[in-house]
Amino acid sequence: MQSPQPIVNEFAITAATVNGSGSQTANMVLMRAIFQMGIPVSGKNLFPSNIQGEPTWYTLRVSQAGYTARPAETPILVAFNPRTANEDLSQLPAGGICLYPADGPWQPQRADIIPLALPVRQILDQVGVGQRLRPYAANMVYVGALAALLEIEDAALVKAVQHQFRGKSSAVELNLAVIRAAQAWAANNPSPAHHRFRVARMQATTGMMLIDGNTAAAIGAITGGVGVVAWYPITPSSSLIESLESYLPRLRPADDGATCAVVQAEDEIAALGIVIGAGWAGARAMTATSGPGISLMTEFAGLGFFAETPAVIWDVQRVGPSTGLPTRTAQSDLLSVYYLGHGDTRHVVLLPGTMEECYSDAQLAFDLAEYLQTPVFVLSDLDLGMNIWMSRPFTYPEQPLQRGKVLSAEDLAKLTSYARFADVDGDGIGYRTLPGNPHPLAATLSRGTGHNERNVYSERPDDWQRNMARLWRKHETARRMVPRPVVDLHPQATVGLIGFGSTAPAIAEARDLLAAAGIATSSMRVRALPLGPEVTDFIARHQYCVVIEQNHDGQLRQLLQLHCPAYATRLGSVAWCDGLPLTAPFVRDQVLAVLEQMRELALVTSK
Amino acid sequence: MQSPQPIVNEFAITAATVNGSGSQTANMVLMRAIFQMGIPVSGKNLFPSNIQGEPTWYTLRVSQAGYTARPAETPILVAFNPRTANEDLSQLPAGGICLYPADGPWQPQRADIIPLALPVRQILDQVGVGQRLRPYAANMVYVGALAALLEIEDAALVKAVQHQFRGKSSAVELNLAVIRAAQAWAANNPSPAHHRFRVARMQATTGMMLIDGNTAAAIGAITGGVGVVAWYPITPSSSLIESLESYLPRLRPADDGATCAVVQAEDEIAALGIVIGAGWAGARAMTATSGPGISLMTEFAGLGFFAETPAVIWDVQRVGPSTGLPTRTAQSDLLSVYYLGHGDTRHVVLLPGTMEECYSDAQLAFDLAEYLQTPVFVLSDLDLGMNIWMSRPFTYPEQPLQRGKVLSAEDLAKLTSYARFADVDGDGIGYRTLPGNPHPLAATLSRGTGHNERNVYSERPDDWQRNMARLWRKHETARRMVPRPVVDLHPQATVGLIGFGSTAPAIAEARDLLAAAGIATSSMRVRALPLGPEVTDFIARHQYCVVIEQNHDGQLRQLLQLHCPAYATRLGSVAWCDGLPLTAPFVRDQVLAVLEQMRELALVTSK
Amino acid sequence: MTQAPVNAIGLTKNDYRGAPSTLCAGCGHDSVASQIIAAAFELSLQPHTVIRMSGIGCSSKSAAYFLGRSHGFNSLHGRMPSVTTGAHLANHTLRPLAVSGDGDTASIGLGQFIHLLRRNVPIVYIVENNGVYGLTKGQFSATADEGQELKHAGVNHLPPIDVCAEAILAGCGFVARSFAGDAKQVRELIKAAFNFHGAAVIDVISPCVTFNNHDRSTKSYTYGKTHESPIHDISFIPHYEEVTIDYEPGEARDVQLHDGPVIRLRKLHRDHDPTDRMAALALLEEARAANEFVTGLIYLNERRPTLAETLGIGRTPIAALPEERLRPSRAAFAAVMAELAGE
Amino acid sequence: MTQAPVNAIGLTKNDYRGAPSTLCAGCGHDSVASQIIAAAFELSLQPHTVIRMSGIGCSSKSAAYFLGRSHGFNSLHGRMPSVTTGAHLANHTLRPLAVSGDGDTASIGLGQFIHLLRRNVPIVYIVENNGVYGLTKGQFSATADEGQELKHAGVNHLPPIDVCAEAILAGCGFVARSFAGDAKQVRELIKAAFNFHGAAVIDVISPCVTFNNHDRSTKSYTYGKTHESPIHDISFIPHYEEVTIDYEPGEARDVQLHDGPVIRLRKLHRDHDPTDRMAALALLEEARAANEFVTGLIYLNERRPTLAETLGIGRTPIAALPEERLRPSRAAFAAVMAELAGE
Ligand SMILES: Cc1ncc(C[n+]2csc(CCOP(=O)(O)OP(=O)(O)O)c2C)c(N)n1
Ligand SMILES: Cc1ncc(C[n+]2csc(CCOP(=O)(O)OP(=O)(O)O)c2C)c(N)n1
Ligand code: SF4
Ligand code: SF4
Ligand SMILES: [Mg+2]
Ligand SMILES: [Mg+2]
Repeated sequence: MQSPQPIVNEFAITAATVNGSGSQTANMVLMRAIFQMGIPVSGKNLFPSNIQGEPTWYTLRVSQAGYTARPAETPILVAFNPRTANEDLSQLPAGGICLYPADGPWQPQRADIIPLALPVRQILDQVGVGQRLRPYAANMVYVGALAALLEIEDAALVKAVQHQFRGKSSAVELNLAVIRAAQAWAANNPSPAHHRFRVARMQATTGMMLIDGNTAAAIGAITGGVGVVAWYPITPSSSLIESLESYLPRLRPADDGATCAVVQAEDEIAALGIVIGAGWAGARAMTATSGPGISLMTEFAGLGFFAETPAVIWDVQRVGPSTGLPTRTAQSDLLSVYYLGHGDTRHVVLLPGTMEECYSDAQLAFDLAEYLQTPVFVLSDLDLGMNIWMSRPFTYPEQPLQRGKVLSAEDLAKLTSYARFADVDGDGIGYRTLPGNPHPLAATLSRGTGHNERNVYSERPDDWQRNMARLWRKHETARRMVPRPVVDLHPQATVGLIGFGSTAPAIAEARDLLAAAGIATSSMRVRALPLGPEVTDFIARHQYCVVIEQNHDGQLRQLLQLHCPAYATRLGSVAWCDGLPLTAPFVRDQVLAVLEQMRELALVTSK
Repeated sequence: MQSPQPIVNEFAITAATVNGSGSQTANMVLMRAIFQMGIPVSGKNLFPSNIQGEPTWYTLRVSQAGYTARPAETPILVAFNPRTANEDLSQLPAGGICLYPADGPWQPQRADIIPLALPVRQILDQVGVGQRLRPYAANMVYVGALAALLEIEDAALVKAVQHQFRGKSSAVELNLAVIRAAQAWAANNPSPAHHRFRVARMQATTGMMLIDGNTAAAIGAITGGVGVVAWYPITPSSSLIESLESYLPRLRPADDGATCAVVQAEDEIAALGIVIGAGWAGARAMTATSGPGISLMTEFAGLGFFAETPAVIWDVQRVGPSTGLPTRTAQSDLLSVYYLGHGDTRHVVLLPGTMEECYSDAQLAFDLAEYLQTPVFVLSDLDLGMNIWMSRPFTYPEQPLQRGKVLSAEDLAKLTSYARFADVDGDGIGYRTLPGNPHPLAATLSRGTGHNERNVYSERPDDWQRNMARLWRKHETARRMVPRPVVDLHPQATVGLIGFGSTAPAIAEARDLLAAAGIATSSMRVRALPLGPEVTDFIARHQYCVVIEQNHDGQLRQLLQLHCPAYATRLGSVAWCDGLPLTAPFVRDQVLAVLEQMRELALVTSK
Repeated sequence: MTQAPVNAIGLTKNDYRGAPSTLCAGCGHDSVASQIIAAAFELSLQPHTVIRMSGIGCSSKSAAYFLGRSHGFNSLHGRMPSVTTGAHLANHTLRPLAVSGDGDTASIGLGQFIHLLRRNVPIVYIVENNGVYGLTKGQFSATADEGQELKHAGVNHLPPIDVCAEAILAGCGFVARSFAGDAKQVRELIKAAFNFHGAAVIDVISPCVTFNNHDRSTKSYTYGKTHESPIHDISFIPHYEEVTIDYEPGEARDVQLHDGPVIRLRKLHRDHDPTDRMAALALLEEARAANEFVTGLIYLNERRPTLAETLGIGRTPIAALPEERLRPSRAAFAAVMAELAGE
Repeated sequence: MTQAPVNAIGLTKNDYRGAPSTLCAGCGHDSVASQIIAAAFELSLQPHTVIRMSGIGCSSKSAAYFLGRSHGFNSLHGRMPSVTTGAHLANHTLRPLAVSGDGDTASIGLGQFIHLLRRNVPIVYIVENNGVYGLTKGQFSATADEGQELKHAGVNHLPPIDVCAEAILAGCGFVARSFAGDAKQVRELIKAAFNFHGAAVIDVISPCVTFNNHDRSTKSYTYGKTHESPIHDISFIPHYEEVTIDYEPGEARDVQLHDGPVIRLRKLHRDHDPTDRMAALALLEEARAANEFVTGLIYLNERRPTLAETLGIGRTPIAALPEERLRPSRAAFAAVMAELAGE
């Protein structure tokens, strides 16, 4: 092997470790340090559904081009888990670097890669790390070694460690000492691993922050006026609520009493029941869950829809069906959430794809739920919710809270009559009165049973039919109110790529790859259900549309086919779900394959 | 009014009464008596969701043409409920007959109808009915009066009363006495109501029986080898299980112990849990429920799909969303049942439309569930399940039970290795071993979490993806195995009518009405999901297809559009749900309107 | 024409009625509804401060038949507790009055029932217990007695769930049993429960005249009338100031509630200290073993904070907080953003 | 090389193991799994006659780590009881051995737990109780003690659910409490439970070393080791023939189970009659009030029929019935058809 020019700011590292060993902290230090140097980074944590002792992988991507999709290949491997090391090593491309503990049971056996044995024990001894902390500190050894190999700036490392161990100076010192010792060792032991990859300061992250989608959503909810939170723990949604609980005291200090009640319910049925009760009584209420919880919430979702109570439900998706893979990412609850409930139920669903959207949708969901008087679902996923992403800082909302059509006692006093479900404005939405309203006209008994305009129990066929027609009118109102798709039109493109949520980076990067292969594409990222006319326009503009999504059944494709039946056959499908975020080369290849199929089909049918 | 020729064997009667007053018995006697005369009959019971005291209506249709859809108009009204009498009367067409109690608080106030006041008290006095039985016996007065007006044969009346009060001779005598007294009174008091409608003996019901779909399903399940039944009461499904319990001792006597365990669970979650546990352990197990129960079963449905356990779930549909109208009929759970479960779940769904299909699907569902190792849903509805229909007697099954791919200890002894989910036959279906199998290779830990071919927990992306691909292969196997649609092609037709389930009679009658209006139609009744190639063929053959269904959202239409996207735009929709079974004139008018729209659209787009 | 009497806030009894009942004539649930109406009238409750909550069943339907001037939610089968919990959190100044059935509470709803009581949501929770599913026509519920027979459902072989014992175990501080035929006791218990600071459960045996009123049923009127054995004669005295000690020592005891009113328990046949948790459980257990139908205030303990108190909710209900309090200040928001940006 | 010892049916202890555990090193659930393996070995259970059942959680995962030669179902969170009920009905000759967590049983699963016991499905139900949700990383479960503190979750203000008391109320006839650190007691209880005719619940305090093992926690090893107060020394004696009376009167008592084996309870500090339901409830209530960690066989009563018996299921499991018995005879079928046709 000859020594090529170092590759600068465009590579990736995979750290294979054992979960519960603190390696996530080490990975975060590494990521943050490079981010501090102004270089775009992204990370994907692949962790097992257990607490301690099982294999885990972290992939850190460094990309001056700003790509943040999961990389298809990582030329640097930190092989700190002997159990998976052989398989991990087999994934390393030729010429890649493999860091591993010199004192461990495993050595890489490949001639076409560059091994680098790290004297972990010796470094920890040298720093004097005590017995209890050794397993954790061991991970800082690879951070230090990589800092040396990649030439990470010291100030950036310091800032990263300080941020990570915020407020615990002894921890900061200890970890920095390990990092520096490892750095010094690596600097003093030149090897072919040096100068192959390096980082170099940029200005691409100035003013940006690193955050996960669950935290973004939590801050959004707090800013959006959440008043009642009921939840039941489930991966990967738990950290949304836990983050909300941890930010609440700072953002909404309870000086005159708590302004938000957070209750861990006994299960997801109760969680949504509490949310619906709270929404009915006038608070902004939400829950967060994942697939199994969504399934359990089905009956209450139908009640919320039909009794017309606001509610916000975050579904941080993981891989299903059933318990599935709790710690892997998917986009496979789209259909079940949209239609959640028996007997003609349909919901409003927001589809955030960025940290800023997680933040803003958390607020918008409340505005919509209260305006539309209905449950609003927000579909995030493990990749968005639990991985760390770069983001611009969020902006403080400019609009006041939109609390919808609520009649106070004073409002009622001005009316001669009041019917809860009269469609006064023609948008399908009646006027609510909140419990506690003292006006004699205000009281009403909400219900999931058939009722007339005055919310009185009714089995009359005409009452039923009229009420359902109004609910569909309301659905049309929702269609106009939800966020428009994010469209990027390429003037020459005959091909449109369509997706939603966390696949955006892979699709964006795949467009560049397709362009390089001579195929110009437009793209549309759907932001909400129900789908609007812009969606049809985009599809109408493109001869071939390929819908890219992370589920097995092509669920968005199905909804698009139903939305514009006239174009049903021009919608190709790349539906893939194996628990890992998509990579750009995979998307490119699949799109090419689908296009070929569609072209052949078009040829055949045109003959 | 002049006196026209009497209308023979083609009319309908609506009895408006108070529920809990025993009027249902009277209506059944009337229906059965006319049926005994060889004349086709059908009945629709419209009852409230309470136990006693609320309005109820029974519509009995007499049709020598054999039409059994709900009639659009009923020229004979039995106005025995003063509370609704004015509105009931307003529905009576001009020239209609109104029977009402002479001694009640209400008299009809319309000049264009024929009133007939029945001296109820006097007749009951004359027969000497005791105080306790008077409210019930009162209803027999209108039976007797109608028997006289319509000229129902005495032998038929006697048989009907005997059948109704099986084994209770005092009840038979008393009720017959009331009927005859009323009959005599009517005969002695000629009125314009006489000789306007009458029945005349036919041979059209020879060898037929009257039965409701829930009873048919119960007998089918018992014949199909059901071993474990777990349920939670809910209208309109309860009578399916209650009927099963009542027929069990006769059909499967428990001489050596019960051969079927029936358990009332604490809720629907537990009911399906029990069924899945029992199916896993090797019994044919089923439950029956309705919309709210289906919603609660969502999580277990996903487990059954993914852990691949047989289960049979009857959904006797009522009007939703939410609690909706528990005692009205709908077909609105199609989408939610097909996709029941988060994260890419899909089910096999049978769609019976006749009494014989309720019977045979109850058996077929077990064969499919065990062969496919998956939950199988059967979608009935209140109209099918609780109303009384004519049917040919059921035939004893000719095939033995199909118990699917199960390996015994002896089978295993012949194998060198065994993997629960190996797709040995290429149909996506592995071989099961039942708990209790003593062979050391037999044991396996079933689970809803990700697993490999050997059913061992796995988070590997390739294991996940392979397993899902196999489950979809299995879905394709199901597609080939489920019943084909029932197709009636008209050689000249450019219009095809598509439906499923209990709307068949209305669609069949509407086809005759459309033919009379010069529009030839073919028809297809879909019998199951997933949809097969015959469905596409039918649609491909017809320029316009109209999908007629009793829900708000056009759910079958949606599934058809997804099934054949190439024809998505030729599928019109008549989706109507107000809780009442459809009538033929309504279907005709709606189909005409849809066709007009579609033709206009076609004109516009072809321009 | 005489005017209907008005209460302290000027309302007539009629103002506390609801829609006309659609239950069967004679249904126990209608008697309970009457006593709810009477209690609310006598307590001079402001209708808009009460919310009526229910699940699904004949019993739950009856929420429509009282307090028509109060908001309410007739929710899902077995899930009223969670909806009520949410309403309490959103507005803890409202007092939930709930009716449920034995199926709704003890079959499908058992888990929610127990967890509601653990959280001590200050609900007045009336179980209209008839041992059957009325609305679905006569199947057994989980409170049906062992060996009980029903026309269609046959014989019940499972032990009944005792909602009072469950309530005590769950930490509920006001647990009573009564009989729909004992109008006065039901009414006094409801009034006392309304003044209790915390969750209050009243298990009222409420005969289903259509499906479970035969003489051998322990949930029938006949059984109740002939077997009811009240442990004390209970009266609710609204203000302590009015209390006059008109009994001999040992004959009765007064229990004062935290806001001043008093529950007076005049001893009947047996000694029972309702503030002793173990004694309360023992009373239920003995009655069960002896097939006795014991009614009255079985357990009373007002010590636990309500859920809103546990969570530190302030005076203003969350539903009524102004925007300033529902949103972070700009400064607090900016500080968090700065921290996230690593500044 | 010495051979591993074999039991009465020629199996080694290894034959009762499962897959290697993926739980945290030191997790209490692994100790329980070891005792399940030991008990099954000592009882010479035929692996194929046992089914291992579980819900979701670290505890429920552990079903994979024992009895690898038995069929099993790792089902849904909180819903193992219903799946087990179904399996029992399909094949009542199989013996369900279930592991569950405190979240699985007392939070989401409370309703199913109680209803399972009411039906008396003959399950050995082990609650691996650590007061937290292990698998979702340390939230409180419904058995967490009032006032308990956890790192992330803060302070718990709700009273704990006592699964033993709930089990007794539900009619369960074998109710025990133990501690994962007390291997012998756990093992003997499991053996006794396996020989009990009906549902048996063993609530094992099983420390979560990762999220709830600090010294102030009542679910920690330290607390258990220093506070455990067994009410008796329990031994299981497989066949009554072997029983030798080796104790002074009053020192111990033998309880014979319906198939012959005996549970010997050697008295320690206190008198407790486990066959007295009220005494059992009182013991739990007193221990609760005094913050005592009482272990042992708390309640024993073998009188109730199992669900399969209640339903009159015959000898052959329903799952094994031949087609002749699963289908009506042609004659019976024809008779019903004739009747329906009104003949
Ligand atoms: C999820 C669900 N399952 C079943 C039903 C049907 N259902 C309605 S009321 C009822 C039982 C009511 O019994 P109970 O609570 O005792 O009330 P009661 O009618 O006896 O007063 C049932 C099972 C339902 N509405 N929802
Ligand atoms: C319906 C559903 N909700 C939530 C979860 C997430 N979940 C997995 S395990 C668990 C709690 C387990 O706690 P416990 O039963 O005490 O078991 P432990 O892990 O402590 O042994 C939860 C909430 C789930 N799998 N399914
Ligand atoms: S069925 Fe029973 S519970 Fe229902 S209203 Fe009638 S008497 Fe009451
Ligand atoms: S997290 Fe706790 S319960 Fe789970 S395996 Fe670790 S120690 Fe055991
Ligand atoms: Mg009841
Ligand atoms: Mg736990």
